[in-house]
Amino acid sequence: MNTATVVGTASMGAKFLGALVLTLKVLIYLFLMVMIGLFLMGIYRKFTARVQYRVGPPIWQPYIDVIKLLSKKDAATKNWVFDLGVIMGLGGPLALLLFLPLDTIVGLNFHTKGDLILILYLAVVGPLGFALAASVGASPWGAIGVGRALSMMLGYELPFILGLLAVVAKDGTLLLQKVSAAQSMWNPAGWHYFQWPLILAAIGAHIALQGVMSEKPFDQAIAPHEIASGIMVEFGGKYLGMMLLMKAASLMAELGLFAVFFLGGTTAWDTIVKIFALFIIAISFDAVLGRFRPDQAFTVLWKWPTIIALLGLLLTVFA
Amino acid sequence: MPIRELVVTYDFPTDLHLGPQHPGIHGNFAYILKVDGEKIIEAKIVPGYLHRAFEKLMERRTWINNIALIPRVCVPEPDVNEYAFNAAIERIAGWEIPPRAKYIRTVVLEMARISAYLMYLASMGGGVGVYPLTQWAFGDRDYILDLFEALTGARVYHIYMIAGGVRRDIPEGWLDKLEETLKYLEGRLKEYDKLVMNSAVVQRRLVGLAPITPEYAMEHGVTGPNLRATGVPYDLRKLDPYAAYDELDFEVVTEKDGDAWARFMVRRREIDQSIDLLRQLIDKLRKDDTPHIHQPYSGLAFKVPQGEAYVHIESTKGEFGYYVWSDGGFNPYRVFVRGPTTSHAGVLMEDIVVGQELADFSLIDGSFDICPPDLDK
Amino acid sequence: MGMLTHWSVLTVPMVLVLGSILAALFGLIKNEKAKRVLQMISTTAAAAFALYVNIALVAGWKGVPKMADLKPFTVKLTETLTLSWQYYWITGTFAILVMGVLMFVLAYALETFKDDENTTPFYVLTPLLAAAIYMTLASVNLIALFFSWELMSFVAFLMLLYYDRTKEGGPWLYAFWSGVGAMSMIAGIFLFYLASDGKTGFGLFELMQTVPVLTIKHPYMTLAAVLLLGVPFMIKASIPPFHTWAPRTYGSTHPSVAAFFSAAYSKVGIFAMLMWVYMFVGTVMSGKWVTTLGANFRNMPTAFFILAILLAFGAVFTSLLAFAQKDAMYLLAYSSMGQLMYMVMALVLGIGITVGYQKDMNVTMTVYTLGFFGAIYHAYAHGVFEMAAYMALGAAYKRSGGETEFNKLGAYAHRMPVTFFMGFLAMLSTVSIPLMWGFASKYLIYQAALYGRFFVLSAMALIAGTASFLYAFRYIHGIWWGQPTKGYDFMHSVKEVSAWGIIIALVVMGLTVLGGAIPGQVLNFITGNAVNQMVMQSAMAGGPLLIDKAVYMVNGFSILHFGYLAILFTVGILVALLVYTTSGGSRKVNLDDFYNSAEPYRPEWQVQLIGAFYGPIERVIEPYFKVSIERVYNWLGGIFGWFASYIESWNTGDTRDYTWALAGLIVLLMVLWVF
Amino acid sequence: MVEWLKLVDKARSRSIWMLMYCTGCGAMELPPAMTSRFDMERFGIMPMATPRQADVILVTGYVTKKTLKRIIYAYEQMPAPKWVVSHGSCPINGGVYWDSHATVNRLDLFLPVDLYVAGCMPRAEANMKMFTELMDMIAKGEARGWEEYVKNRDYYKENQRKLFGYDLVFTDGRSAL
Amino acid sequence: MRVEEVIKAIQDKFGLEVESPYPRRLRVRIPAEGKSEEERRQMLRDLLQYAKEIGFQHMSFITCVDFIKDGRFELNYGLWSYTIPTMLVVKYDLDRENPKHITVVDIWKPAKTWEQEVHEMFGVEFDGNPRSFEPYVLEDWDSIPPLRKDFDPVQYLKEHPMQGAGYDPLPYVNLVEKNLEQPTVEETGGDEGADS
Repeated sequence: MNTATVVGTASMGAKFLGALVLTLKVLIYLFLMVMIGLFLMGIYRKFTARVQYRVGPPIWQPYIDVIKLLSKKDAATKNWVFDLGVIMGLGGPLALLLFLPLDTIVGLNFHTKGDLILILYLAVVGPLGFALAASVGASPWGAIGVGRALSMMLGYELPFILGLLAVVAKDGTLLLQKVSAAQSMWNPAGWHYFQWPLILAAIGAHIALQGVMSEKPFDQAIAPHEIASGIMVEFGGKYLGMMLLMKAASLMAELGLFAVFFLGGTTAWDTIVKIFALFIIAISFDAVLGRFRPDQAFTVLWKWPTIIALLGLLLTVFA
Repeated sequence: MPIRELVVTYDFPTDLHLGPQHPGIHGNFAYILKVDGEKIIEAKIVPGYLHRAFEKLMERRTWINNIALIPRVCVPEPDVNEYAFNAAIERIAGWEIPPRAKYIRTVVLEMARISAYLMYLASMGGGVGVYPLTQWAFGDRDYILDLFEALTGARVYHIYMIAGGVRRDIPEGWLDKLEETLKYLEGRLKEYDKLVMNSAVVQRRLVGLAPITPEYAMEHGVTGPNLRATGVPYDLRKLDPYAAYDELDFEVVTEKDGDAWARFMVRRREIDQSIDLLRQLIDKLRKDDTPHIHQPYSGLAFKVPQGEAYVHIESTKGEFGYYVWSDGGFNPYRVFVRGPTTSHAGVLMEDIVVGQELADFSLIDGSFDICPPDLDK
Repeated sequence: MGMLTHWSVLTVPMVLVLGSILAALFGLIKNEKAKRVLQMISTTAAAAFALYVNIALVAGWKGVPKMADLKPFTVKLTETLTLSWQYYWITGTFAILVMGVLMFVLAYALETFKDDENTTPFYVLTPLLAAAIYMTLASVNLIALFFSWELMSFVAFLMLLYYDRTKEGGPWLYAFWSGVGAMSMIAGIFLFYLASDGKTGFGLFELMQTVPVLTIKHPYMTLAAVLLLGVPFMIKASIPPFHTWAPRTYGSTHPSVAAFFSAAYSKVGIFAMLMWVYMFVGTVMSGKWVTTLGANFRNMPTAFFILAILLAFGAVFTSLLAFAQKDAMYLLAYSSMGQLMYMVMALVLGIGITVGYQKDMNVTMTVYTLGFFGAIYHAYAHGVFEMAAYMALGAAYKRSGGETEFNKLGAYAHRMPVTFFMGFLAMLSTVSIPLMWGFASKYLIYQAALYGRFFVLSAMALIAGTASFLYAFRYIHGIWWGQPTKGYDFMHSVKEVSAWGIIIALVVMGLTVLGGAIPGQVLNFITGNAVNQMVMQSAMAGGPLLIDKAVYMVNGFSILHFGYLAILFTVGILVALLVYTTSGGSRKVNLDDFYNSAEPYRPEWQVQLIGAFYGPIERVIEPYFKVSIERVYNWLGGIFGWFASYIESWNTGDTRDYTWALAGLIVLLMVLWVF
Repeated sequence: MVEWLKLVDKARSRSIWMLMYCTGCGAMELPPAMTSRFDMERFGIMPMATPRQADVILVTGYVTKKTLKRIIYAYEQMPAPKWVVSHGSCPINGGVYWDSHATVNRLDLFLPVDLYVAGCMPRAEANMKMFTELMDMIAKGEARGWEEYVKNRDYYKENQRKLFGYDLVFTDGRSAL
Repeated sequence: MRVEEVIKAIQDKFGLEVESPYPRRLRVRIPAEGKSEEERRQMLRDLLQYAKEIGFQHMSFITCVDFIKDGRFELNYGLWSYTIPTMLVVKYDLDRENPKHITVVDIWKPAKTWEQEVHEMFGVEFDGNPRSFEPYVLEDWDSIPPLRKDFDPVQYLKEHPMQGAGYDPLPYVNLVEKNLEQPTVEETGGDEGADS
């Protein structure tokens, strides 16, 4: 609708300037989101350390880790397609972030274009990129890791989608902007999370969210004891750094999506606050729970969260 | 014509190396697995990464030198080696050690048992993913290492028992500190139970994992807590009492169905049993004041009369024994170290792992408490 | 270009037949290489001409007369029974796809045929099959449809018979099901003839008008006729419950044959289903059936809603089956079955909703044509990416010496990068990654489902999409990456595809991205004047606008301005590239230097993990696959044991017997006519 | 471009990732250093599962011939700025197993060792001191062991060939597809 | 079943004299003279089978001692019974030059790893147990089995300088000869030596 405003009818120079400002805004926005994501991971390590009776690293430890990893001299790669996979892996979530309402932080309005189907299929690009890289890495452990990550994806995708579709059923629209418009920003009563038929869908999706973010008890993909950190087996220096950045970006994206759909995240700041709240809840589960076996996790995910979310959906549609 | 619907077996095994450097392996040990996707078809052990040929080195050292060497055989529980070797020398030479030395040796053995079992809880916590259990267990284990340091001067390799008794008597106030630590540990163990007992994830992962029957266990040379987990009350401290165990009264801890959860619970309840034994020993030590050592020899080189003796005791891993041959010289003629992992890893693991999931391999390996150094020696 | 004036429907088939005759003649040349190249050139040229003509007709380019004034071709058997073929808009749309796939498959075939395989039958029969398909698409009355349908099945059966790679009875299963289809089509046509007591003709479009009238007169007979007529269409489009033949047939042939079959030949089933759904709508919405089958179940006739749910379940089940397969051909077979079910579900959604709203008469049901055009666009997407996946597999098949099992392939991409990228983009499109053709088409289908308020249905469709992600990775890891299962020395002998193959691969890759980058324009081009034709016919029938092109352009793709998507997607990739270039260096490492728990690699180990790494969830979902339709058929087959053995003995594998059967059917027809 | 910043050495020192490989008996004192009492993670030190992700490899105690081959293989799989720390006296002169036919008495003939830690099994406090010492060396840029291995690679390879009797080459050219 | 009954049972069945040097310890030796190699092996296997029937449930170990002076390997089979509870050690002598022997892995499963170890450390071949010929603990071993008395590790290190730290290890002092001058326990008369 408003593509015209960007590529205005003004002279060539103004148009070029507009494009430059836009790219700068986009770069700043992505940088900010990744920084907040890394900050979240810093809180995660501090939180789990304190649960485990120890001091734990400083909160800015992930920034140091990323700098160290990106400055490694000769990370091993098998084939240029390995690098392509990693670039695609990081590019996916970054592109996804542009469609979330978080981008009002720098005054962009791409999020008006984002709708649920695009978000769901853009979220797949990141894992697919790293899956390709792990496959090129040709280590059997890498293949098992990817196999588990994809099985888990099949596992948590069903309840998560059912939950989101319940919201789409209630608001009758796929556009994120309209969904957040249908909810109030700060008053919990206005959030979909606490409205009657939707609370079931929200609970189902919330359990699945634990799998989406691959926190325990559904973190089979990188289970160190069983498959030596699965997918990340062949990722050295800068490839591991880019994977950390991807983890940070997708953390913001997944939690942002959930916040928009169930907690009414409209502008950037309130969504970030809600993301923090969701993150604290998630890591408190992660700190104390164990890890299911892949088939147990799949059965658990396709049983209780799916039933609850389906109930929520059916009640919304028919009641 | 096979209906090509869901093909679950691929008859295309892959050679997977749970090799020396793998977070799922406890210690420097390796398995070569033939795997079909995540199902294990066949397993073979590859030992020898920690082989230092102890038995050859012991023949080249005098009796007293060996006592400095043998704690390094089994790292998680070094005192087991010291006791067995010294008991064998005393049995060949026919020396009778004073009761106080017996009590002190039993205290050291029971404390080593608690520290080894805490390490077991830590490794099981890591396998299931409950990392707080790992952190807490290792953290609390350090209190016992501090007690060892106060008693013997070293945290892990104590070199405290020598032929005829123990090197030093118990320092002042040590028994009170021991009592205090035991009370602290009991409080902490309740926290562990909250973390593990009613956690659905841990129950689902461990209950029913690799169950074994008593006949299967004895046929495959399974000893120690793994055997007691199958339901038979066989504990060498009761059947073949050594040190001061015949003077202590305790019940042999057993579980019923012999799966990973039963093995976990046997060890968890044996920590309580050790705490109770230590309390009895503290009372006995406070009343007894005989000398801490009977040393019928002078200097560091003494001869042991010609003869042979086999002493085996109940270590946390299983039956741990020393068979010592002496030809009357200053050096032992031949020493054979009987480690429990030789049967556990070589015979049991290769047989029980077939058909299990790869995700459970590290848990099964941990639940049997496989400790590679006493296989490689 | 004088001769262009007297164009007729038969021009394209004639050219194709000419191409195949040429290929047959070239078959006699002794020098194998020259023979193959000549055959390829002749048939590809014919296919290219056919493609050009169809595109020109649809787009209305100068060199070709208007679509309407193409002379129809009619054969008069008796005064009432005439076979007539005519070119109209739906023929053009599907013909472009079929001829396009034909051209690429024929051009790429040299890369997929091993040296010892005989290519002559392929080059002779494929153009014939394409010609038969063209005739089916152009047939305007049932008798013509039946004749070209049988011709098509017969040629396809011959191809399957000749290229039976795994000897698992694929062709015979296909023959059996084609026979069933033929018989039920005969019965359907016979009943129609009875219901309309011979007066009306059998034009497909006429039927759409006459069927409602017939239902009122003879409700049971017409319904039976339509259902019987539907059976062969469902078989061809491999819709449950008639889908069991497809995996074994596609899986046991040569990759190039399977490429043409699943990419183009199955689209005839989709065309037929499209026609059939119109007829079925006619019966369901009129006469006695309105209350039962036609009862409006959430703005959709109940019969269609049940069919849509059945198809959604079918899509999920086939996708779950696909990732558990041991053989790449079977994986692609199940994957294409899943995609076909998507299309028919979209078709049913599109048509169903249109009719549902027609009853309300208040809303011009233009907005819900998303499903209808989503189906057509997904047919194109599937045509392109399935062909690409099979071609890439074919190239690996030739270089691996005839292997298609995952256990025997691996690490071919190191030696064949361009072919890998063709397969990779095909898989990206299967998984419907944004900016791919698959995404644009599925985007339409999901909108149809979601705006039609079928939430459980779209949830199942999304799960089938996620399951497609699993088998896409298995295809990529099994064939192209991972460790070579035949050892490193063998891999040094593998060479990249020839220059000609690379050109085709690049073009095909361009196609998979073209459909996703500018979807609105491509869909408009393919179904260019579709709207006018549809509008014209429905206006005659007095109904409101059936389809309004502007609507799908506005609603379909406009919500998500695909230009935006392309820019933002590249911005994300560029930022990632920026991070990649500014960070530290990297060193190339050999293939046997991988993490093996610090155990140095030794050649006698087999370290390619391609067994059941989805094993855990396969074991979880296996119990739910106990009840399967195939087992029901086999059980039925067992019961008619004597009948089956009789057919077995009758099927001497000699083509002459089959022609006798055909002749017998035609005689039966003649008898009917007289009676 | 990132290389010359002083920040990088600081970052490398504050985020050392240790290869989770207990080669000898010294590994018994690493878990207390990792867990709640001594907690090395507050310095940013984390045990990592595979050599690709690790920066430092700890040779904890005696080195048998069989283990040394795997240590060298893991060392060569690690990305560039990597360091080797050897625990106890066994890797220096054989220690208590000086006369054993299975152990290798001197490690630095085969791998460039950056730091030695005293103690026949160094205590947990000694491990913490080792980590802080390693962090200072890296911050000041003194830990140059990996350049040593690159510069006179044939010296190390020659020693390894003499020890094992065959060339320790882990990947022959055949797999360079 | 009591210890005495076990001793009587073995004496009756096999005519072997069972001695009990320490509480809960029994020793029996398969006699070397008078019987052919085959008969002794059969007696050994029968004895191990019979022990399994009368209540010995656990094979604790199989080990070997190299008596180089009288040129024989002495194999010790350690069986433990939880029910009696006692340990029976069966001794079997082998000629040192060509130590060929039969396996007992079909009677006792744990014998697999013990025989593998004895084969690698002493060179005793157990025919019938293929796994015992595989390398167990040593890798690329190029000398005589290491636990034999005539193998000198320091000499081995001299031949492999790289392993022996690249320089001549401490001069080897044969402690046995050196100790001859040490005052024996009897002369020093007990305690006062303790603190010297």
